[in-house]
Amino acid sequence: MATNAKRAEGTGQVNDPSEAGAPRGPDAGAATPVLALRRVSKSFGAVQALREVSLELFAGEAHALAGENGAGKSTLVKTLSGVHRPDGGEVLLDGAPVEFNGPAAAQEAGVAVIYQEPTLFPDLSVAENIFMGRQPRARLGRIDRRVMHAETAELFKRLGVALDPGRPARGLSIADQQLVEIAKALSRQARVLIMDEPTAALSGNEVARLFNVVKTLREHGCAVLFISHRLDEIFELCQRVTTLRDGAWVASEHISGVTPDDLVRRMVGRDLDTLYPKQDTTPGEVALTVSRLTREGVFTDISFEVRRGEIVALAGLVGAGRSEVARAIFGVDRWDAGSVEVGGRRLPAGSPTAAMASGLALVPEDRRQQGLVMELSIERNIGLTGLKRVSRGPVISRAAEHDRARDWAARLQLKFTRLGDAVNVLSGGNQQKVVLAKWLATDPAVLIVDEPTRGIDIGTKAEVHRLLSELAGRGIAILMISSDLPEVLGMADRVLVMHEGRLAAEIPREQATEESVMSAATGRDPGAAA
Amino acid sequence: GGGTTKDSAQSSAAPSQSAASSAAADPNAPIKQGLKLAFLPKAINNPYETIVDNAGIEAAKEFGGTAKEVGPSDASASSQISYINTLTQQGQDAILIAANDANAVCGPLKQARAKGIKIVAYDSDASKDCRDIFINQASSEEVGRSQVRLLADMIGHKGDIAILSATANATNQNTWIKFMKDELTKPEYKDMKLVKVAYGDDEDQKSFQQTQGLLQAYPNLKGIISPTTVGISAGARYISGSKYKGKVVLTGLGTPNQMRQFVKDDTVQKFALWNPKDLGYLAAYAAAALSSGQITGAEGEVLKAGKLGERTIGKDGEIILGPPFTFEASNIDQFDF
Amino acid sequence: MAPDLMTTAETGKAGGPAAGGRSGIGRFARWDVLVTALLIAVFLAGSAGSPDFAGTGNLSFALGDLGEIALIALAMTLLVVAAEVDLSVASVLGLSSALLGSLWDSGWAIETIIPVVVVVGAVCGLVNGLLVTRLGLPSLAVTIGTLALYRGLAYVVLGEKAVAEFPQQYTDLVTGDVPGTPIPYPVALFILLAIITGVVLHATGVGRSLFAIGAQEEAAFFAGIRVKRIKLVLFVVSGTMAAFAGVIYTLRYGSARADNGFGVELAVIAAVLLGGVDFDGGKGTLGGVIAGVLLIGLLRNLLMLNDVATEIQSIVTGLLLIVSVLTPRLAAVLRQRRRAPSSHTPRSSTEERNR
Amino acid sequence: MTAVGAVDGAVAGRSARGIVELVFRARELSLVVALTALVLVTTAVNPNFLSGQGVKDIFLNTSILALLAVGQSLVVITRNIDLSVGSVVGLVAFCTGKFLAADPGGRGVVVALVLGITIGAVCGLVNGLLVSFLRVPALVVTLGTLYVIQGLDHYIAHGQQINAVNLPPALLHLGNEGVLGVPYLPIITVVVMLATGYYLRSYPSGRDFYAIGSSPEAARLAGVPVRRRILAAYLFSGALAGLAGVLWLARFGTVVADSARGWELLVVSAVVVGGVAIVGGVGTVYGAALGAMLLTTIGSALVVLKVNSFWQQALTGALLLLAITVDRVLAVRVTRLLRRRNARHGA
Ligand SMILES: Nc1ncnc2c1ncn2[C@@H]1O[C@H](COP(=O)(O)OP(=O)(O)OP(=O)(O)O)[C@@H](O)[C@H]1O
Ligand SMILES: Nc1ncnc2c1ncn2[C@@H]1O[C@H](COP(=O)(O)OP(=O)(O)OP(=O)(O)O)[C@@H](O)[C@H]1O
Ligand SMILES: [Mg+2]
Ligand SMILES: [Mg+2]
Repeated sequence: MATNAKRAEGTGQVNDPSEAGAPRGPDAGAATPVLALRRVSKSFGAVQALREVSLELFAGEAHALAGENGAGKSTLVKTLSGVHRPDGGEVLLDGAPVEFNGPAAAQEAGVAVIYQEPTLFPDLSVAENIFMGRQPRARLGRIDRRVMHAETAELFKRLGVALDPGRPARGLSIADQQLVEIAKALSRQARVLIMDEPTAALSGNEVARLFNVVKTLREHGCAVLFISHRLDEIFELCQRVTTLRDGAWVASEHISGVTPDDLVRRMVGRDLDTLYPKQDTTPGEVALTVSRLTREGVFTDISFEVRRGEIVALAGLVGAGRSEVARAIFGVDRWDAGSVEVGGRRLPAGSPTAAMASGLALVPEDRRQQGLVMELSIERNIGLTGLKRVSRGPVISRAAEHDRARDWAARLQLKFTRLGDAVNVLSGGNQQKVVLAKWLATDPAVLIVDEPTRGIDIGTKAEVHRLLSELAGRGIAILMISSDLPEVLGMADRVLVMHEGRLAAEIPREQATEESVMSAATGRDPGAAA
Repeated sequence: GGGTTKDSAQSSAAPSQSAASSAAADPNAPIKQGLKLAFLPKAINNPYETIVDNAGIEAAKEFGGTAKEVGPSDASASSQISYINTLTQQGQDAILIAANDANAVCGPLKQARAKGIKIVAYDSDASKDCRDIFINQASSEEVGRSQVRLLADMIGHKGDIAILSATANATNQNTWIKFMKDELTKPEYKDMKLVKVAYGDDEDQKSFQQTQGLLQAYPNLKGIISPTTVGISAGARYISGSKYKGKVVLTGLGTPNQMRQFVKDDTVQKFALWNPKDLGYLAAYAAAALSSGQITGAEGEVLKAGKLGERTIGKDGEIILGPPFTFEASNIDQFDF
Repeated sequence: MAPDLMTTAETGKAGGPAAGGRSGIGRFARWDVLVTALLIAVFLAGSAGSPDFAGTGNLSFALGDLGEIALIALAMTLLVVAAEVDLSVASVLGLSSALLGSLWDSGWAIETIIPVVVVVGAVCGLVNGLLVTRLGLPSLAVTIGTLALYRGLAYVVLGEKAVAEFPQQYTDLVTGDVPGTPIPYPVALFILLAIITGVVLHATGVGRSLFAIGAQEEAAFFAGIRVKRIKLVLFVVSGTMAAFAGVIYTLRYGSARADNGFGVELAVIAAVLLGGVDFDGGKGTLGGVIAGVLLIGLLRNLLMLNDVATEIQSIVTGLLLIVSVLTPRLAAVLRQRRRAPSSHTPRSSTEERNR
Repeated sequence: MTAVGAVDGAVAGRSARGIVELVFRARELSLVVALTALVLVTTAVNPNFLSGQGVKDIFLNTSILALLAVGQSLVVITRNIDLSVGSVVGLVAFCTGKFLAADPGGRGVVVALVLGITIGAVCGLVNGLLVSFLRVPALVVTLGTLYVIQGLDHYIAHGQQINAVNLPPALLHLGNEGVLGVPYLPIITVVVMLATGYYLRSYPSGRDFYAIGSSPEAARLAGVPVRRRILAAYLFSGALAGLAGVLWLARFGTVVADSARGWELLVVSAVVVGGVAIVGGVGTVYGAALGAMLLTTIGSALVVLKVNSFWQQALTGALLLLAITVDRVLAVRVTRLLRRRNARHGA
């Protein structure tokens, strides 16, 4: 601990790793980095996203990039991949300066990227998505579809994905989209693989498979840059870690030399509260009753209750149907059978407006499509769920709207320049906070949160957890869907586990362990069923 | 019940009196110099109208006035309105109009007349009470009846016939068609049957396809009358390239330049038209005479129209240019318009 | 009218992030402001160039001529902001005109006819709306279909006929001026409706919802906004407005015909786009649209007064449309050059979309 | 377990793909069925409809619209639109006609084609540059160029008319004759359509158009040369409009400035009926061409069926609505089927 602290001091003051003699890669000294950034700066208008950041990636290493939301990680990735051009500094490929004038140039040079937000072609088949721009050719330059599908199937097998290469990408869940992105990057057989939060939507199984594949790649000499807000993943996969804070380089070091606490301190600049501060509350009366809810082909016969002051977690593997249940309860999707009651009153099927009126709120999993209107400003997004509340008569009061946004931005420690800025300039995590603010501002009786901390940094995560716990303390009933098992175990009073569209188990807090939840989620142990 | 219906409105409306007839004509007044005339055709890209208007513009030079042609690019009723308004604002001496819709142009024309602007309708008439004179290219009755006669002679007074018109509400077309139908009731046409009136909207391609449709739908069709320049040339073109050539007789109103080729290749034997240049010429002189006070538009007055000689104003302020002229292989090469 | 216009433009901060900074250039580069400036320029140039132009007689004509386009443009603005479009408006206008003529001809009382016609327009809008919201069809495709359908029905109703001779007191109502002012009744009506539309769009929850729906429909739905119902209502409003415009049109020209208003839809769309409403939805101001309508109308009037040929007018209108979208684009590029001389930052995903 | 899951998934997946493929085919298939039904019914009423002349007429009438639809579908697939095609046809038909009429002996078909296609391509280039490089919205730009080109056309024509007598006979021959009784026009259209369709399906650069329309952002990240492809789409659409203009001249012989006026919406209708999604990314040129054929055939059939001509337009509109409605309902059905046979829950 003492040595770590010392190193943190040492590196924290010096801004240039080369001068500070930052630790090198596995074959330090002789080897030149495959890809490197030297004193790169990048700003968007008034926001300086990167300031003189340097980074070196060596063949055969997995290198983690850590930092809070908005620290500049994604911007760094996009600079490496030629999406952004740096304002200053340079990108080095095999030690020589290069200028990628677009993503295509970086791909040519052997850099494969998984971006933070999946970007698929919804109308094209999964296989075409993976091979767009470099399809296998037959005679006369024609596309060889057979080979393309075969190669896709092969990739999916390696990743353990059960997707049909010929199906269109439209309608894939976020997790499946992420998996297709991963397959796409792997298929490039690149020298450098950059992954911006590839695991944010994945659960343990998929993550494990991904890591296996990445390890194999690394052993074959591929350089990997890995971004995640889950520190355990960083420690499991990576050899070195570089930390950014507010767009500036803080440290680059061997993973063996740091503890998670050190890393958090480098990222946040201070020590953190405990992550899962769920206080015990005595559950009140039933707030949400779901009985025999069925949506054909998606989930079947789901029944449970959530009481006031209770946090109930809905766990399960990716694709188990948790999000679909949430969407149906909130009325975004219709259900085929069953009923939903809030505060004793039955909800009509398929009406979010009615659900909201009865005190339901849903923080959806896909913030870019469902959570936010990306082109609207922060304050308008927050105001959108309470247009009546900020209106006097039919006319909206700008002042009320502004105040509402300002209060919630402060409570959630939102990092922004102006409340009038569009949310699409915010970093991923800060966008998530806006979604939370938008729904918390409706003062709900029942709050459903779907992956509330997906892509949120560790500092904010603690803040969100504190907030959820406080809300529960105030008597709000919370249904939390999360693929983050520690989060589920730490926060939930009760854990419901879904498996293939059915409720497989209900586990009280005392009995909830990693093993019990996972075994129910994988359908191995139906003994614990409710 | 209560409310304003067509009948109640008509009974209460006083018959509007033409403002022009109040002043007296002075047949010997000189034509004023520097008169400003404006031709407002159905649409400026109609080649036929262009010939008419250019002749009118030439005529204006003859009597020391200036004339211009303005107009919309589509032959719709409303698009002429803004032009009438603008011409009124500009203070023209006379507006010469080929009305797309007899009634729609009426309000603005009345406002123009209130400002002392003379209105001459040509080619296609506006309502009687909102223009001073209508220059009719030929007596409508004569056009209608002669077309039927022409066709009947060529098909031996026997068989199914059809009409290919312009737009469904073109005033002149509908008047002609009315007289054609009337002519057909005579006993000598008892073996001829009008099976269809089709509308090609004065669009080349549409008229082309309408002809095609007619010939397919009515296999026994013997003859087609197309009393519009666009229609007859489109129809002739279809027939000349199809198996119907030589089997179906086409006639109507067309310009010699358009039809020359089809007369030469025997698709069409005869068709008729007046001289569009004379129409423009006469209209320009009528406008000048009105503006100079030589005539007022009352029945019986005499219009002195330069090289065309004199024309007497008929009923409802109509002046007739003359009988239509029939073109055929023997004479077509003498004309160039 | 001008001050009213400016405030509407001002309130429309919904112009969004792209409009961005409050700096001089940023402000100027906004479409609606630019169009308003152009409008003023045209007006000044017109008054200087020809004495007839600024006369009340001429302006009254010019405004009267714009009446129907302006009315339909109000409803169209709401639709386009919500990322939908109604191309069938001109056909609804024609259908309402034909129906009016046919019923009048068969002896109905005009007091009965007008409500009937307007209701038929609403039904036309409802059909559009149901097809779009219930079946989830793209409105561009649906309304191209109903464009043909409604125009066809207009011909079925009235055929080749043109019905005229409408009662004096009603034709006077649409051609006459509000007593004591040079403002024609339709223009007065338009001003009233424009104020209502402006308030709804820019100052109420419904307006906010429209922008949200236009920018990101799914997110708006997740926020509890009744997306389908709002869209349905918008289509009904659009149909109603078009039918009402049809009544005014018919009475003003004193002629009911099936082909009335042919092609007006493109003029309306042109005005709306010229006014800076993004066809992708989510962006635009009513002030800009009004300025766009006036600009097109006055410019045409000015060109006509100066005997500029129709074809040149058409070229000018086209160039105006192109320039109106090009200028802010170029201004933005210039601004970026100035700020960061070395970089050509690719724009964010939302700006990337081309339509 | 993984293996079992994967196998299950593959089995369920294959049938799912089968359905998806079927729907894509179904669009063209249903068009063919509709077309056949229409022709059969019409022929039953009036056998003349399917006579040699009748069939020839259908194909001749369709050719030009189908050619424009092929060009337009490429643009629409990239999530753009080209409203200026009608104006381009008018401009090209008139200008080429005027040029040829000036010296009918010396200037032949090849010169006409080169000139026409060049004018069209230049118009397409302007549209394409504005849309792709200056990134202004396609609808606004092409509405603008629609007006500009139309104005230019009218300015050049100014009430003149090109008459068939003044045109080289070889050109008129091209428009109205054929080889072995098959007219040249449909041959040209079919060749262009097949070549375009094959290219779009089987070549990587062809797939780029779909990628761009499906998600422009993803296309950029995948290294697709977005701007160049969009430019190419407009260039192609413009060039085909130019070709269509020359063919128009060849077929009709007599032209004024108004050729193909107002056709922009007709072309877009054909494309939409043909199953090209107006929001891009989906559709084939075969569908678009079939859509064009259906629309023209409806027009001809209604005349032959002696349907009151006033009903024609209304029916055309209703059929367009029917086409997109059926399409949509089918698509929804398939999505539901896919959901029920979800690979993960499969078996
Ligand atoms: N296109 C853009 N325009 C304007 N500002 C931007 C843009 N992209 C990023 N930013 C800003 O740059 C900063 C860094 O953002 P970046 O996305 O790199 O953060 P991050 O470290 O990836 O965060 P997260 O963990 O939340 O994904 C943020 O303040 C963000 O608001
Ligand atoms: N629109 C859709 N069309 C077809 N299938 C869908 C659609 N949305 C989701 N699915 C499928 O339904 C299943 C359940 O997805 P859901 O998103 O509810 O899972 P989840 O348990 O919330 O997991 P996660 O959110 O982590 O992906 C998945 O297999 C997914 O692929
Ligand atoms: Mg990020
Ligand atoms: Mg989920």
